[in-house]
Amino acid sequence: MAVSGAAAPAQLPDAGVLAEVALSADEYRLAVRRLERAPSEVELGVIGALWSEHCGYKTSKPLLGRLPTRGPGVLQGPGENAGAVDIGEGLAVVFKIESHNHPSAIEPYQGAATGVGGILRDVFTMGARPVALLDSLRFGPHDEPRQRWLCDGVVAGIGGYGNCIGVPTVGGEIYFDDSYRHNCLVNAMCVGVIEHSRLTRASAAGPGNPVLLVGADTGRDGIHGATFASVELDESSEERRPAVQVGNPFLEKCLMEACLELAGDPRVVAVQDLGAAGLASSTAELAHRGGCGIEVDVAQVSRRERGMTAYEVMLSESQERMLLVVQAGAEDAVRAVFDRWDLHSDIVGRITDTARLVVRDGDAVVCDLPLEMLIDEVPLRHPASRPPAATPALLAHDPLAERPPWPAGEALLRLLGSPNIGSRRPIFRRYDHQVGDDTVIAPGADAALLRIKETSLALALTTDGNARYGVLDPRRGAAIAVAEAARNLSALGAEPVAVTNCLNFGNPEKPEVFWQLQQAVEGMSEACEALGTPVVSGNVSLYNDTTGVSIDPTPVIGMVGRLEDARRHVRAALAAPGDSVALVGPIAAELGGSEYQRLAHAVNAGPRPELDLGLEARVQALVRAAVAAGLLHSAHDCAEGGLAVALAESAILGGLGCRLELAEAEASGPPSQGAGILFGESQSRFVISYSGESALQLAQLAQEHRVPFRVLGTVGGDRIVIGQIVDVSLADARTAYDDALTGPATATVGHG
Amino acid sequence: MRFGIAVFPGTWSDRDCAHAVGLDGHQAVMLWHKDRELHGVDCVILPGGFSYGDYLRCGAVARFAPLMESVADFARRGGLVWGICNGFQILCEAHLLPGALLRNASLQFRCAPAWLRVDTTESPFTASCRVGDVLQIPVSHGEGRYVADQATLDQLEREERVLFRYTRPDGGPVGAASPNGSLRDIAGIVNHDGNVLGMMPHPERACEPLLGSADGMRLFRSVARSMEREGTAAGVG
Amino acid sequence: MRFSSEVVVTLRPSINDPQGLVVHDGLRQLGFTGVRSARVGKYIELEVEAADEASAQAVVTQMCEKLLRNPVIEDYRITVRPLGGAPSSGSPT
Amino acid sequence: MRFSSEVVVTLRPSINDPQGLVVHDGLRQLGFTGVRSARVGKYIELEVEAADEASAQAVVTQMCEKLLRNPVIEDYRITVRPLGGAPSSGSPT
Ligand SMILES: Nc1ncnc2c1ncn2[C@@H]1O[C@H](COP(=O)(O)OP(=O)(O)O)[C@@H](O)[C@H]1O
Ligand SMILES: [Mg+2]
Repeated sequence: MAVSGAAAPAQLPDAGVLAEVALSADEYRLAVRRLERAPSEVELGVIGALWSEHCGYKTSKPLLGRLPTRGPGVLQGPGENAGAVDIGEGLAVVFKIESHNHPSAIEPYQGAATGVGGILRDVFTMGARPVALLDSLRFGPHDEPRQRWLCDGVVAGIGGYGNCIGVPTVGGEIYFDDSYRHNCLVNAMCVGVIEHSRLTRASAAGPGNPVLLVGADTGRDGIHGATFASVELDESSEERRPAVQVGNPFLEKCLMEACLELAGDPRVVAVQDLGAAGLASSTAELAHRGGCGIEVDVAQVSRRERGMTAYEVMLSESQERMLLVVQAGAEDAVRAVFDRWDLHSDIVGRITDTARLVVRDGDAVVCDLPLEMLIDEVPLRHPASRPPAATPALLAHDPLAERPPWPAGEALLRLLGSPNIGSRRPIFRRYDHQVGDDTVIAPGADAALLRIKETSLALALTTDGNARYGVLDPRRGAAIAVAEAARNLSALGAEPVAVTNCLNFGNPEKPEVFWQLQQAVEGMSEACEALGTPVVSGNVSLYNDTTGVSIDPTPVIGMVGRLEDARRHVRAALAAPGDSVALVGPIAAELGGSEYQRLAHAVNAGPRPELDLGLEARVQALVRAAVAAGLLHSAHDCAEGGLAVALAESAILGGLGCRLELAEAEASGPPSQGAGILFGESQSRFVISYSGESALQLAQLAQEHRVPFRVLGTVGGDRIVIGQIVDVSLADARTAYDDALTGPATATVGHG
Repeated sequence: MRFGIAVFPGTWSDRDCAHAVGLDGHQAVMLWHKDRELHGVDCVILPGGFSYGDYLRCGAVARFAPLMESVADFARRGGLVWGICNGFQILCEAHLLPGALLRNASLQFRCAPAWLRVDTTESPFTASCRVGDVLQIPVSHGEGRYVADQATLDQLEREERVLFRYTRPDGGPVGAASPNGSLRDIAGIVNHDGNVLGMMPHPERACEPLLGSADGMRLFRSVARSMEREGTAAGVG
Repeated sequence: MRFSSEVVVTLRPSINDPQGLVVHDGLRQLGFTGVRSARVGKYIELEVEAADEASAQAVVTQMCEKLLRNPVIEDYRITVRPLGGAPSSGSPT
Repeated sequence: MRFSSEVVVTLRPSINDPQGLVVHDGLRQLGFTGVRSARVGKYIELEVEAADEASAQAVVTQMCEKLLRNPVIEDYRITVRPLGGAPSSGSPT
């Protein structure tokens, strides 16, 4: 077939053209060799998009193969729009996490909002009704007005989309750190539920079947968003930025309801959302998954703007659009469903048996490419790998040798008031976290808990990923992220089931960054294997760099857990005066990578916390068993701020004080020994409370699980007292905690 | 009894309301915005959500839906109409209730527990409550600041048409803890005839102890009981 | 004929305008100490087909009365001009 | 001197305007079939103290650049007039 607009094969397009589609000269030559001709303009755009890091995973694909993706309950692993896992009663949970870092850095509200819109589509594309959203955020230092402005815009955007569409935002996390000053991270996770029989795949079939494009008209939004996310930001990014995508959650709500009406309908062969690289990637992936070909006519695509070229229509990232393959003859019936929701639909093409992507613009063929080339033959990159030169010096640092600047009580209050620890209420109260009428445990606890109506089941949900450990050891850091996520689920009594992940890293062409990426995937894999939680979906966001500086390696873990009986859960809050308080897990003094170290010494150095995955699994099993047996009144895992902060949080949440003994914190040792015991972030630990009657049984359970178990003291009073070294009033602790994110210097500065 | 639940494009608490209604074995009948048929329901709920995206003004477009003509008619004939959140906004836009709901004073969306003091029980919506009861029912809205002119506010109070006010958990004045800055802490009002209620908080989210509160159930029970007492709204639906 | 119309919808002066207050404070914080007050409203740009300017003006007025403003809290102002031409103003409220 | 300034902030033409779409559809459903397009923006009314009209215009322009409009997606237009006087227009973007 003659493709119009093709250049002469011999010459290389000028550098500007290649840069626009983010192809290297070698990659361009490879394409020419493969096609035995020069690609047309449209073809070049399509190749650039599909061979981009964002769509083609050209750097990360070889690494992702390492992830454990199989397990007894896994119905759908990576490769589809989202992963799916069996949760019993004929139901599946469908979930995925995705980044919208680059767009959010440029326009925080719309960037975050469209990130939420995109991840919702990934879930309802599979036929599942979204039941929850979570958001994992990273910004620069909280006391800088620009960072607060960004954060405020991102939070408003997430709420703006989620609240409007009516899916509750039930969890997430937020950290402030220098590392993200020029590259904020905005990761959104969506969780849906569906009957197995209605699970829809994005795999085309049936040559001759029509292809329907449904939803918003196509505009010049975000053209080259995919390639944009695959290069570093620099000063000129403001200029090169694609027309910012503005989300329309109202339209997506209608689209979602219409798609859910059609879920499981045999007349619908396949459904694929339009995300990065718009029609180009969605048509190619849809057809290729089913081993088919596809032919589309851009002239049939409804447009928002006049004068759009075929190139622009194929690469537009206009939001709220869906592609459906429908059984021939059923077009009208399927379109009637969309009509009822006042959604526009166009028949834009049909499935073929050619294994090619053919794009017409009316009569002219403007693109004719083999799908294999676009998807299976993505030229992979194998960058050099090398640990950062600074690492040995960092690890040699002895955090316990530093002199603590504050007495322990004051340190505790400062930690509670840290923007990385204090109450997240100022954020989550801006999210509807209840719509759907399933939220048993709202944000503010270790994990969210959602009951599933008409069953006894509940889902526990969390996202986690502390990058500070990863700076010291990316492998261990990623493993800790998995362990901590699982710990948060176990804290409620839920059984961790499966994982989604977002790998947020710098420019992988730097050997140090690629090494971090390799290590992190390795660590994540080890932990997922040890804890029995396969990875069923994920996303990779590389090139989080500005002017050559990379973010800290930030793998974010989204985890889903299952609770057999929704009523059998515990919360983090201390529950009754007179209860005993105990620590499950080891006592150690590990300050490397801790929040205490950041606040007290403004460094991140020394050995990262140890992680014994076997112990981790046993500790969590013990807590789940204790919850199931009804032995606990509260459970809370120890995370940032260590044991003392975990105790204080349980006290604040419960409105009850406690009086505890912790001899190790008072014993003599290196200068920061006490701080290390109180605030060190040793892994595999929970603070629990329970009534006297359960004491014996608990101690026995701990022994059976071969887990250290240590009674610390009792609940009661209005102070938090730890031996002779901590004595703070509950009121002071609460004030510090509550005001951590609202303190002075509220940023009204900025645009919008 | 049968509760009709309006579904506009952008409505989302329709499903939650249907679930709440079903807890006591009542029937939920979904009413599509393009239809005019009310299917003989006893009470129409206009549920929460962002009808038409709440673009321009909340409820501004929804009030013109064909269904709303039937609902207005139903209300005029004495039928029970219960606007929750977006439903309250729609009722104000449709002038079935006085006043308007503006952006929260904080300019931020608020999803949080709220406490409502019941100010009158001379209403089918609160018949099973006692005056002064404090109900824990959550709010979830960005535009819930109730405003009306002085004369209207005075009239509402005089005619005991303020059903709910935001308070503290102990029933004391809410002050700066108001979720939205409503004038006179108004959370819910009825029309002159008492058969049309608009309230910003979400009773359908407070119908099961597992979800944190069952106080909202008392409103559904009030409606059911008063309907039983009066016989079904045969002459109305 | 094609007309372009601009509608400005503002909160009645008696209605508290927290958004305006935030803009006011924000501007002052940025050092714009000369700002005395700020109020925020809506701006709607319409393209309408009408026989002449007077009927364009009339139809946009009706749009405002029916949908674009809420009479309980808002006022409005309309400008209409033939596409490519000069504005003509009117303030019916 | 006291000036009254009106700022209109609109979405760039290529930016998607969901609000405008709903207003458009809403108007058509109400029978205003002559409406061809609708776009929604913001309107900000300011009172500023300035030495003369030119400096009032300059300072409001700065306010737009620094706070009132989002340069990534919005354009703006300014009108300034002495309080009680006649308008003077300028479109710096
Ligand atoms: N870090 C990862 N771990 C596991 N699976 C991943 C990861 N990154 C991407 N994937 C999988 O690769 C596929 C393509 O991802 P993506 O391009 O983000 O999908 P979409 O275009 O639907 O948003 C998905 O099935 C996704 O789950
Ligand atoms: Mg997808």
